[in-house]
Amino acid sequence: MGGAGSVAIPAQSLLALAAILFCVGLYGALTKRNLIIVLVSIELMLNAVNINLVAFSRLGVAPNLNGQVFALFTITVAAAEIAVGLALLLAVFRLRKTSEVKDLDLHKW
Amino acid sequence: MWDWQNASPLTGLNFVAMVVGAVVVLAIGLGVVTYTIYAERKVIGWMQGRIGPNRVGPFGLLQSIADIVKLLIKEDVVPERADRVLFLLAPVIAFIPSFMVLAVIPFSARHPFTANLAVGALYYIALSAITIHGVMLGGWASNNKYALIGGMRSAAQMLSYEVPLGLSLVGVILMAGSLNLNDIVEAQARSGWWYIVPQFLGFCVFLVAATAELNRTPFDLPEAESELVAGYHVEYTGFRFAFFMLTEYLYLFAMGGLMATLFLGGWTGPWLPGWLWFAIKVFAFIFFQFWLRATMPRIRVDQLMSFSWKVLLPLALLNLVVTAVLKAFLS
Amino acid sequence: MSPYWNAYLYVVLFTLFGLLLPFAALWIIGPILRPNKPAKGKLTTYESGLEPFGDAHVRYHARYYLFALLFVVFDVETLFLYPWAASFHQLGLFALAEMLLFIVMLAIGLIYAWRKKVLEWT
Amino acid sequence: MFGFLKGLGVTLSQLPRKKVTLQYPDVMPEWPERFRGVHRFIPELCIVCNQCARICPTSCISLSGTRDENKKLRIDTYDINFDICILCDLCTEVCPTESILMSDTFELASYSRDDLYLDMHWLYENELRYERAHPDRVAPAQLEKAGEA
Amino acid sequence: MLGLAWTPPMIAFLVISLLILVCAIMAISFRKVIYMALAIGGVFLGCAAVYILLGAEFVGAAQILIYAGAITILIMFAIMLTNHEAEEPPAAWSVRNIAAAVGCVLLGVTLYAVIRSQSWPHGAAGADVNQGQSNPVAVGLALFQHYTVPFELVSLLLIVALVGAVILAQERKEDE
Amino acid sequence: MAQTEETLERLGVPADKLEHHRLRLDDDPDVRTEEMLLNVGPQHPSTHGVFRLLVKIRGETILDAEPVIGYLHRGTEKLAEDLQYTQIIPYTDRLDYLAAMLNNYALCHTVEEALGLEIPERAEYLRVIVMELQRIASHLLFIGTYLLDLGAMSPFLYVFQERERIVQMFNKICGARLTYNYMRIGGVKWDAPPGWLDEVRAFVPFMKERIKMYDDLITGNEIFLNRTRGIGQYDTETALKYGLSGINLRCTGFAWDLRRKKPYSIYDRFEFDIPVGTRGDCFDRYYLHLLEMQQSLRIVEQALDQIPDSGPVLGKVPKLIRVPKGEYYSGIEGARGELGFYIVSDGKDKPYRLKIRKPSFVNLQLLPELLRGQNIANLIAILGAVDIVLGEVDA
Repeated sequence: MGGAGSVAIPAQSLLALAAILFCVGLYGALTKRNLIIVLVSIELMLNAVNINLVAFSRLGVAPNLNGQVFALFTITVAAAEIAVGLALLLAVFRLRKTSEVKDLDLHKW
Repeated sequence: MWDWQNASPLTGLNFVAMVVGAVVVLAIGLGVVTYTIYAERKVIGWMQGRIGPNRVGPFGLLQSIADIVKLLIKEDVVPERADRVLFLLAPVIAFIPSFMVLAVIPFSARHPFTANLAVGALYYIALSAITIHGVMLGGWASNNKYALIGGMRSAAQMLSYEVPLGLSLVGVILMAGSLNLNDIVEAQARSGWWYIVPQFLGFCVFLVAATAELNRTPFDLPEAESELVAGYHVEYTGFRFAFFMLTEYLYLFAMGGLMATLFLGGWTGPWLPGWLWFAIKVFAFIFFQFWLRATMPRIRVDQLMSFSWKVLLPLALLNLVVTAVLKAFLS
Repeated sequence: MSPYWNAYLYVVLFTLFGLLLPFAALWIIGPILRPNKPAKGKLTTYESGLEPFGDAHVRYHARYYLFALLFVVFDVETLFLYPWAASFHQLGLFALAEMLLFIVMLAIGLIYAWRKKVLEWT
Repeated sequence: MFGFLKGLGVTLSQLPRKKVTLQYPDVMPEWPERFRGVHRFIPELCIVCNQCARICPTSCISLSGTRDENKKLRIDTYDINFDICILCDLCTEVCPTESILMSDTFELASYSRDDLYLDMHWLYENELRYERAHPDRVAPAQLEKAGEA
Repeated sequence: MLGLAWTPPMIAFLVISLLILVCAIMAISFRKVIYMALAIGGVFLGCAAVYILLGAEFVGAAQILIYAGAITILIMFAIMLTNHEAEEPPAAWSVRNIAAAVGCVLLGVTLYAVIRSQSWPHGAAGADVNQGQSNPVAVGLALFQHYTVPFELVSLLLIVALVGAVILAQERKEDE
Repeated sequence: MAQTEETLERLGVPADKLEHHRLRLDDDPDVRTEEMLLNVGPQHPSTHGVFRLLVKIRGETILDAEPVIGYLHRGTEKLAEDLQYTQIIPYTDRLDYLAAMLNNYALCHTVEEALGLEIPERAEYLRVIVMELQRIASHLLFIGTYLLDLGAMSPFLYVFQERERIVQMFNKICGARLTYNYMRIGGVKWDAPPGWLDEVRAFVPFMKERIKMYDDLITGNEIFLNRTRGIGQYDTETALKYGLSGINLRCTGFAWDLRRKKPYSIYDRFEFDIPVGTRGDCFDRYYLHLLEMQQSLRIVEQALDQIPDSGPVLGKVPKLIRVPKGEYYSGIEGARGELGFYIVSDGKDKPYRLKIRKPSFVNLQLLPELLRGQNIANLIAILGAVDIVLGEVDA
């Protein structure tokens, strides 16, 4: 019951997965026009980071739980981030009737 | 070969046992749902001076099966204005977690039917939240006003009651010192009392939150037929509708199992075999739900929401704090 | 291989069956058994017996979002409470104080939401 | 505070009570003597006075008769359109010879409106059926007259 | 593939990675925003599976609870409260988009090169990160013994997020 | 502003809709939630028949409501102009089909008043007994359907048990279960069959027990209280302004009961109270139904004690009833309020014009006012408590 024992997954594969996920997220965050999707893309990047954290907690030089605890904190921060981000979006949508990034790039509303 | 839980490495026979276990749980789940619906109609009928289903088979025992067959051969209508993909997918999204949660319910002492997860209780809470997506998307994809309001309300309600439900478990976890449902049962057996006694407040919160989470009377707002006609599944026909129903009743079974495990000592009990004790406890929960349904009017949506946040959540927190303080100072 | 894997393999089996059942019933067996006779009337949306008018996809009140928001916040709280409760017997009084502080903070959040009438439906 | 517990007690106490369901097609309901079902008609008694057709609020009765050799009116046709009959019982109330009466037939559903157009023969058949079913309810006067005819 | 050991965990990992990547690509290539939200749910679930595969049960369950449950719901509510039918326009080959794509591909290639060039530790065989406890208990111990301050900061963060989001999202009474 | 239009265009909002959108934006630049028109009915489980309520909502607040009626219109008033007075009686059965005896009586009573007929004693008592039983049956059904609207299904099935007994008694006395056609001008059609009065006498204690059961089951239930207390409240002034009557008026505390205030038939011989509410909310309306059933039982008991053992049940009435030229109105306390028939006669055997004061129709007029500004969740609770019968509203 005490955990998975040794894991036969090479760290490279995990890191590669995380890297690809991160790049996909980054592309989305840079190009998408809907604010919700931009936020979602950022979540993708955060998840990529989390994969690395958990991977190193298991596959690091000295395996310990720090990585998992950090992943937990990341999840928490992500939850707070998206909650406020979407609340901002709602507030903006109310004023501007749009959820597109392009329409929100004015300094003065 | 049946004891695959501690088999290491896993042999082919163990794996077969595992598959058999899963199939058996699936069959039990479907059977329980079929006869829960039958029992519901019978019990509520009796409470209302009626005799309930009695035409198909002896005592109407085949009624639910006839209904399933009927639903299976019904035309599958997808409304023109609906979002086709989501409309088709929503019942599946709702159904899968309802079946998956059964994996961690300990049905009896030694058997190949339970995954011994260290995060058992959290697994249940986490997965049951996914069903909300199915309900919400089903309502949204129908592109129907009643369905959309029903779906949104349903989601808001399930979200609101998920929190007290999750918090009411914390008291039990505190006492048992584990998230593993098997450990919780054993801890109850060791301590000599069912947790319903020391955790009575938590039990009450759990019972109310579970009823709301299951969308059952008096919290059956999402499908309030007198207001929203049928809520989120207004546009669903045939077997797609059946899957929403199946989801609800599977959760009824699973929630009964969870309650029995956490508060009523699971499969433990004198004289009778473990699985029978478990079945009795689950049925007591299910019967209580029927009884409520025969008695209660429906609570109003705003009262429903404030009840969760203003009454249940503080109560759950109070229960948690009291349990923790007592535990800290008594041990 | 360890019991850990066995338990999760079992969960995977449940996932597969959970997928298999609806797909088999809805996409394989279903089309064979059920008739398909679409008609204009059948395909319209239900609207109390009238022709549907207007779009159902209008925006709703933000209170739904606020409930979801509260849910997220308290879900995170629950998440931290679980390992705390499970390991409490090994932690001692300091952990109790930690958690009390944590709960008090969130209770303040709840009271704030209460005062701001987020918990009111109307 | 816990008023709903009383309600729970009420529903539970109803659980073992005797059930009131009537197994309808298997067990037929018991109709009282005055029950107003589909009409029955005794042609021998009819004097073709046309009062039933006149009192009928929905004008669903139509009848015709001819004078026989004794200058007595004899009924030829007697039709009730059950599409519009509201079973108000006014026709039997005005009938001077009790030739049009109500029976206990109440199952009127049919697939076609044509089936709801009941003629004299159907109504007489209904009378015979009613007599067989309720030998005790036939009025002596009626028997007498029927015997004469 | 390239000398990989075809152990069951590895196969599971490959399947899960495939799921994650397909869902991630779908999440940024669908046109309807609500489909994107659904696809991102798939990514979250896949990540949870990876964590569980790595023995981090509790983080996996947390991922399902918070990401797949709460956050996805939040996103869906946000969609339903703004523009239901919001759609992304088909990818236009503007300079900006091309630049972003090239940049991302370059970043990916660089990262991959770095990953390949290093030799990574494989974790001490037989090391038990949970120290004989079950995973949630071990996480609890680590969290409440070593990360007390961050933990309390989490509550602060949550309350700030709550207050901020309530202020932003709440509709003013005069609108009613 | 220009930017918003552009956005709308990009979103594919058609030009005509654009106008609509802009209008709203200009009107109320801060509006957050779109308005929506919601149809409740004609095919909706809670409208008690084919009734359509068009509701304009913003979020979940009802801005306005418009009842659309007439789906069950059968033209009773017009039909009556071509019917003899006796022939109209079966049509009145179909107005408020839950209280057909009272409708029967209201018509007969008006014609009798016009003719100045003497009604035999026994007939009067029989009329009172069936009318009060009918009132109980009707109130029972209100309780059942109202609780069904509120989501409790058992009361609906319980009320049918008592109602069945009443209906069976009616079946025995007049041969029909719903459309009785029992009253005649100048009396009633049938005398009570042997044993019928004993049956009624046995029914009274049974019904008292059941009323207590409803009280236990419903009145104390917190959920029910929360859904009905203070909901759909109005005061006496509003009620009178809208011409409400019956329980809809009495719930505001105004003791107005025609059986007492303008005694007809033999109601002056009985002792009974007029229960009134205090707040004029949905709960009061529900509770008054319960209390009125008790009062009806009291009347039935007294009538059973006083009824003469035998005697004619139909007075001396001319074969062809001709109402003298003139205008006649008389109202009785129906199950839902003042039920009145207004007859204009030109001296022929058919009315020149028949106008029915339908309490449901009048009570319905208050509905939009009650609903405005309410939460949509209260809609059903309010609609149910107004207690309309569509057969009567549409006539």
